[in-house]
Parts: sequence; structure tokens; C-alpha cells
Amino acid sequence: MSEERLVDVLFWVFAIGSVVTGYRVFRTDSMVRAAFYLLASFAAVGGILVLLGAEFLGMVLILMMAGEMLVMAIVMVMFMMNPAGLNPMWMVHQHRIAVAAGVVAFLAIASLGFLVDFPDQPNARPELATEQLGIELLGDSMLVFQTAGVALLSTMAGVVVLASRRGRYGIADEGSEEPPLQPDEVDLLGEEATP
Amino acid sequence: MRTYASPEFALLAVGFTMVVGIYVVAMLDHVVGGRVAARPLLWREIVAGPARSAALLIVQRRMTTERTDTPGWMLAPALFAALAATALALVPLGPDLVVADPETGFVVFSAAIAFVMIAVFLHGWSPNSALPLHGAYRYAAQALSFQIPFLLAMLATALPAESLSIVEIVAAQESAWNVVRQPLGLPIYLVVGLAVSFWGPLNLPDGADLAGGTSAEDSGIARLLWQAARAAMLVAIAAMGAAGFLGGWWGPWLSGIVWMLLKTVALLVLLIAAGHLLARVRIERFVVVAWVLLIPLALVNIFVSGAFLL
Amino acid sequence: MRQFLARIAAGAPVPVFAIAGAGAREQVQDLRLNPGVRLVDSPREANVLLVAGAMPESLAEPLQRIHDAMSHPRCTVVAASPEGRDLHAWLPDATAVALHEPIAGGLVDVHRGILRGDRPSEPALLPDVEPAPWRGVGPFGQGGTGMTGGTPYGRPMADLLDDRDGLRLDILPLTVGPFFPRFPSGLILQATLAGDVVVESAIEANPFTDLDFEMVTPSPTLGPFLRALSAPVPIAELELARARSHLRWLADALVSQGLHALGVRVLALAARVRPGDGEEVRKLERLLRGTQVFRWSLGGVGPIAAERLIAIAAGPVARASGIAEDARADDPAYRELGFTPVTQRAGDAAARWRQRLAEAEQALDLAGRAGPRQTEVRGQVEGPRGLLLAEGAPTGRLYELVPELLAGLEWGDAIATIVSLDLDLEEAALAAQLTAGVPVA
Amino acid sequence: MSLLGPLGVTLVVFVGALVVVLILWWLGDRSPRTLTAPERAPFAGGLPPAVHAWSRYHARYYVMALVFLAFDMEMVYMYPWAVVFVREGVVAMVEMAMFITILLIGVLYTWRERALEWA
Repeated sequence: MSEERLVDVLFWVFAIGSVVTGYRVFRTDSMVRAAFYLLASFAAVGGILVLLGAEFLGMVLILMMAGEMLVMAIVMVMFMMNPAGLNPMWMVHQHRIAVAAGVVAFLAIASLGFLVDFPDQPNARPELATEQLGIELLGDSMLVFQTAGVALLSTMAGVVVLASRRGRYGIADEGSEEPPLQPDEVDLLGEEATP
Repeated sequence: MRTYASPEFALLAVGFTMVVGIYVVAMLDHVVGGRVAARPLLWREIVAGPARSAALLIVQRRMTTERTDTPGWMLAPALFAALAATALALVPLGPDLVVADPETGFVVFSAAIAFVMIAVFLHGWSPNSALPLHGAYRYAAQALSFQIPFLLAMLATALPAESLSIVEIVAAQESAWNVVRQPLGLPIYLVVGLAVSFWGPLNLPDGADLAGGTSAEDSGIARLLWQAARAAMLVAIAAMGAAGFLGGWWGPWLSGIVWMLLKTVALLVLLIAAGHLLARVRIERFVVVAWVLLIPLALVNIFVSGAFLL
Repeated sequence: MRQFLARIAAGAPVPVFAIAGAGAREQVQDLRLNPGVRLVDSPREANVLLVAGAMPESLAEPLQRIHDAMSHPRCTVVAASPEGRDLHAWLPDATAVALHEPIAGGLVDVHRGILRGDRPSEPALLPDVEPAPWRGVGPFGQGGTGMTGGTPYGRPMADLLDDRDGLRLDILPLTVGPFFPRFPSGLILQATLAGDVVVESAIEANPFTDLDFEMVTPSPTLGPFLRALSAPVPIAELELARARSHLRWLADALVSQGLHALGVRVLALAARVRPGDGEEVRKLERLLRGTQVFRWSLGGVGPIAAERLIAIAAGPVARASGIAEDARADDPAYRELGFTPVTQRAGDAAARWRQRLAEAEQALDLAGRAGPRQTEVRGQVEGPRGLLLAEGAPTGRLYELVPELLAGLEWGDAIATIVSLDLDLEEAALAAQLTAGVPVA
Repeated sequence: MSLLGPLGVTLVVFVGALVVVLILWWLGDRSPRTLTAPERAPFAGGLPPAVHAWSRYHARYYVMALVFLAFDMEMVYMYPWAVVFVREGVVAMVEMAMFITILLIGVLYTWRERALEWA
């Protein structure tokens, strides 16, 4: 098999693999399986990036997604009822709208492939792409890079503020009350709210 | 132009290395454990012991628990072993003696290490049993904490090489091994290496307090493959440590491949001895130490060794 | 092929899930010294189930459950004194070996037998009854109803609980024991876990109280203390038994910290020590300090305040919290030897480990200097776990402390805390029966 | 195979090992066809569990997990930086030091708020 043919085959394997595992995300009952199907889908996308010549980006995508999807699995198991799908269920709500939205979005993105004017002179495979990326980061895109640092810092601080109950001054919500679900339960006169 | 082997040779070479490596780990563990236990060691037992134990697990029939995630349970050891194989394939034995040397070899290796947490989590989740489940979640905490110090400690080795290729990282150590240039790197790497293959003091997911943790429900072939994959990962960690920090094939008098093997075995002995001589670390303490101590130390390591390069 | 593999496998250490009943704890523990046997943590890994000593009726079903959880080819070995009859009623296919001969040889023979195919693998003992009926129930026939209702596949799902970090997630009720490898046999811990943290826990009543101890020979580390309740015993013998008891506990405790090989070393030391060997224990303590076990694994884990231990007379546990209480201090023979109790201050698991090491060292020194001195008979004796009376042992008094100790601990810390208490259900049950006039062997 | 090259071989090794181990499992698996209900019950010391282990597991380190998500992103920048570090010299050093210091403040804050501990 010639090399170009092999690349074509690999592309289709990754492309179909990513779509199929992406579909499975919504058809499985188990939250852990759903998260790991999504991971497989991302890994296939990473493979496609590598085939496109973005070796570093593709591999970094695969590397990063392992941690991210594990966190996703943990959080999904934490908050979803019946997380392992012991009782079979549907992962999607409002099926018709969801299907319609999915088809429309897919067609919109896919149409780009036909409508956009791609250059017919393929670019030479960039040698030393990682170096170029590094020089870009330290040079022209320096501000972007540093802004990302600040954004990540605020993310971390936000995570701790929002999600952590305990802090150095004790329990965060001590003395606070849960807001009522119905507005008429709001107790304006300071009397016992009726259940 | 990057070095790589033909696919058939790659599979054979990696498979052979894994089988030999796993056997060596089992023998070393027996020897070191015997020394620590002050127990007499018999050559016959050292050499034949691992084969006998493996045969026993092959003869043993596998039990399952009720309502398991069977595909996940099957996939976990296979994924773990495949990750160990991938990691081993990237380790060069000599300047031209490597199965694969991608330009981003270091990122590929990191990805292989990162996916271990998926394999272990799957392994603990799948049996639908409380003790393995706790092991799985413990490894998740452990893995999310060691991931960054691991990457940072390894990344420092890429600075002098000016490349993410493992071969070039080793080649750049001709004048001085990284263990000299970056003295903090190897200790951090070894601590994290123990955590990756959950060995000894960091065997928290499969620990004794969980009666075997994620492998508490494993029997027969499933147990054999899981333990073998874990040993293979330890070999990969030791081999990459030898390449990244101990100068790989560089060394006087002997040929490069011999040096590489010697260094790998030396690190293996160190890791296995640590397993028998250091007590288990509490998971919470490990998480705090990894974030508050290992990450800053790894960064200091990067910047100090970087400053010397300028 | 299978025959060939089985022949090779016959040389491997026998994976044994060992259950120690009354009067057999030390024989089972000593199996760790034998390279031909490997004590495993889970019955799934084991091919041989060993039940040694006497078992109360109430543990019959858990025993059979463990048997059924083992992998094929499997077999059972019963090592018991004459009252082993009961065990055969529960484990009909078991091979019997004598308890007071080395058990390991029997285990290896039986294991070779099933590998060769001389005898079939044992079938399940318990009837094939689902925990709850479920087949065909519910919309998919999985036994569940709605999202989380019903009993899918025979069991309900876990339920919600408010937790201290403000989240309302499932709690996992987990009953551990009576044959959890880290616990003394018979200890049943009912824990309620939110994630890996114990929210609530309770220890079930001691199953060994149902056992008639008349036929049970107390273990060599317990026997001298029981005799000292009613007759003078040489101090040298008593203190040697104390040191051995502490070292045997340490061997198990090291296994629970993942230090199997060191555990074997300590076990060999426990068998080897002689009066006056305090230096050996000092060396051991230095070695343990090198493993960082007091810092990484146990430092600050499961602290007990001194005031919680005041009227409990829990021996090393109390002294580790700083209570200098020791019945030996009132004994004239001990006073002649210049005995003063050693204590620690921290009161955490590390302090309890250190305390037992220090007491083992002190006991060996005392034994070396005691000469022919004998204890005074006062109806109570300071045992290795605390004050031993004719109607109660320290384990029973420590039981009540466990729930409050474990609340809020991570699972590993909870196990380390229980291990550090050195509970012994057999001793507790035995002491409770002494009032009934059971003669002390 | 110059385009696929070493990464292609790595992929072959990964997939090959995965398939080989799955086949080994399949060959070696002689689990009994029928197990009784007690044989299938999960092990916890001899008594059957009351509920399924699969549940909304309270992973108490979720704050750490979320902080990890943010900090992990930083690694993406560090790889290309490490490659050009020697070439760019002091500029690279200062820029990355700034970036890292900002992030370390986040870790320190997390630690100070005791969000890394959970028991």
C-alpha cells in the first residue's frame, strides 16, 4: 500500500471512529463509559491533527484530554442520578429538537468544507513546527500568552471560591440560609415559613 | 529525518523487552523482598518463581462479580499494557537503536503516562465492588496530582536538548548527565514514577487497606495481565529515567546498549527497594505534597538548570 | 498444555486465604514465614481456604461466602483441635490437618492435589439465591423502576445524604468483615462512607462470645497472662510473652502499611527474641523510623484525647495518650525491678506504634533482669492490650471508642486507626467467660 | 512511510499491544459459565453488600480536580517554550517566570484555603 493510500485509510479510521464514539457518548447509560467514549473521540481527532501535520498539537490534545475526561467522568458520576445506568435511560432530553439541532449544526459545519475556497497548492509539511510555535509564543503572541496566565489564575481562584466549602476562615456558608424554591415562601416578616 | 523501525520489528522488539522486563522485575522483587525479610534465597526460586506464579494464575479460573462493566474490565489491563509498550518503544538504547523517535517523542511519552489513570480508573470502576471503586478514585486523586510535577520534571531535560525528541534529549547529555545538571529532576521523577506504576509507598489504589484495591476482585488471567502490565510500566519508568537523567547510552569503556541496560536495572533496583523499605504515604498528604512541594521544586529545577544553560 | 501449566504451577507459593479462629491466630500468622505459602488479601486470588481454630456458629455463613468467592480450582483446609466437627458441617469438602503441627505442608499437598486433578474443585456451598428477586421486573427486565428505584440486578442503589462539604451525594453503606484481612477475625465494621470518608461507623457485637472456650488452648502470647490471673507466674515468662505479642501485632500492622517483607522480618524476630534482647527492638525501631512510617503514614492519624481513655485501662493505647497507668506499677516484684510505665504524648496512631515498640523493648529488658521473681496474684493483670480482668478485656472497652474515632477519617486512615488499637476479639470473649469458672489452660 | 514515520510505528506498537493483550485475556479466560449469586457477590470480608457500589461517588478532591484542569493548560505552553529556551535566552526565561509565578499564586491560594485536603 502506498503511503498516501495509508494516510487516507488512517484518516477515515480516525474520522469514522471519532464520529461513532461521539455518537456512543449519548447512547450509553454509564457516565464513565460516556466520558471515556468522548475521550476516544478526542483521541481520534488528535490523530487527524497529526495526519494534518500538526504533530505537536495532535499529541498535546491527546495528552490533555486524558486528565480532562477523567475529571469529567468523576464529576458526571458525582452529580448524575443512576450514574452507572443500572436502570437503562435516555441520555438526551427533548429528542426532536436535539436531533434537529444536531443535524443543522453538522450540515452547517460540513458545508464549510464545500463552500470555503481551499488553496489547491498544499503547503509543505512544516519542519520544526514546535519551534515555530515557541518563537511565536515568546514573540508576537506574548501578550496572548501572558493573558492566558491571568485567565487561568482567575479560573483557579474562581474554582476555589465557588466550589470549596471550607477555607481559612472556616465553613463558607456558615450562618447563611438556602434560598427557597418558591418566591411566596420568602419570609418577609421573619416568621416561620409555611412548608 | 527521524529514526524508526519497521512495524514488524517494532512489535517483536517491544514485546520481547516487555516479557524480559516483567520477568526481571518479578525476580528483583523476590530478591529484594527476601533480603528485607532476612529470608534465605534459593537460586531455583528466584529464577523459576515468576514463571510458576504466572502458570498458577493461568490455571486459575477467572471469577466475576454481578453486573460488571465487562468490556471495561477487559480493556483496563490491555490499555495499561499497551501504554507501557508505547512508553518502552520511545526509549532509545543507542543513537540509532530505537523503535520510534518522533519529533514530539516526549509528548507521546507524557500522553502514555497520562492515560494510565484512565486504565486504573476503569479497572477499579468495572467490577462494581466497593473496595476496587475506592481504589479507582484514590488513583484519580493521585494521578491528577502527580501529572504536573511529572511533566515538569521531565520537561527540564528538554531544555539542553532544544528538542522534544527523546534521542536528542539523550544525545545532549554527552558532556554532562542531566542528573548532574539538574539534581532535583531525578528524585522528583522517581517519586512520581512510583506513583505512576503505584508501587511500594505509593501503591494506594491497590493498597493493603483496601484488600488489593482495584485488583481485589481480579483472579486468574485478569490478575496476571494486570500485574504484568504494572511491572512493564515500572520498567518503562526506569528505562525512561535512565535515558532522561542518567545519560542513556553515554558512558566510558562499555558499549552504549550495555550502559543503558545497567542504568535501567540500577533504577529498577532503587524503585523496588523503595517499595520494600518505605511506608505507604497517606493519599491526602501525597496530594498536598505534590501540589505544594513537588510542583514548585520542579519549577525551581527548570529555572535553575535553565539559568546555567544561558 | 493445561497439564503442563498445572505442573509448573504446583511449584508456586500456594495462594491461601487464611481465617484464624480462636486459638489459632499465631499458627496462621506464622504461615507468613513459610516461602511455600502466600497469604492473600482477597479470596478471588486464593485457591486454598484455610480455616484454623474454633469458630462460633454465627460466622458459618460468612465463611461459606468466602469459600464461594474463591476462584476455581479451589479447596478448603480445616486445621482445628477436636471441636473442628462444626467446621466440617459448614465446609463439607474440607481436608483436615492437625492444628498443632506445621499447617503449611498440608496446604501445599492439598493444593498440588487439586492442580493435578486428583480431586475436583469444590462446588459452591451456599444456595444460588439472588439477594433480591429482580429478573423480569421493571420496564427493561432489569429489576429497577424509574431512575434509581427498585432492585436492579438484585440490589438497590445507594441513597442520598447531606454532607459536611455542602454537597448532597450518595452514601455507600459498607460492611467490612468478619474476615477482612486487615482486621482481627470476627471484627465486623459497619461503615457509612461518603466518598472515601467515613461518616458513621459501628462495630457489631463480638461473635466469639458465643463460642465455648473450654476446649480452646489459648495462644502462647496470651496463656501466661491468663494464668497470672489466678496463680503467680515468672515475670520473665510474662514479659517475654508481652514483647512477643507486641511484635506479632507489629508484623500484621506492617503488612497493613504495605511493608510485607519487613512484616516477615519482624515475625521472625518475634519468634527469636529472648529475655534481655531489648537491643534488637531498638534496632528495629531505628529501621522503622527509616521507613518514615511514623511520619508519612501514621503521624496525626486517629488521635485519642487522654480524657477519653481515663477509666478504660486500655494499656498501650492509653499510655500512648499520656496516661501513666499500668497495673504492673502496683506489683512489688515489678517495683523491685524499678519499673515505671513508659508513655507517649501525641496519642495518635504513630504514638501507639511507638508505645508498643517501647514496651516490647522494656519488657525484654525486664525479662532479662527479672531472675526468678514472680508476679503477685491480684485477680487482674496488665496484659499486652491493657488491664485483663476476670470479666473483661481491654478490647471490649475500646469498642465504644471506635465510632467517634473513625468519624471523618479517610478510609486508609480509618483502617490504620483500627489496626493501631490492636483489638483482639478472642481475648475479649475469653476473658468474659472466665467469670463462669472456666479453668485456665 | 516517511510521513507517518515514527509516530506511525508508535501507533502500531500501541494498537498491537492492545490487541495482543486482549487476545491473551480471551485465550486465558476460562471463567465458569454459570456462577451462583453468592459466588458473584463483591468481596468485602464475608458479608454481602447492601447496595450496588456504583453510586454518586463523593470524590472529595473535586476542588483539586478543577484546579488541575486550569493548571494543566499551562503545560501546553511549556513544551514549545522548552524547545526554544536556549535560543531565546533571557527573554524566554523572564516571560515564562512571569507566567508561572502567576499560576503558582493560584496554587498557593488553593493551598492556603485548604482546598487540597478533604478528609
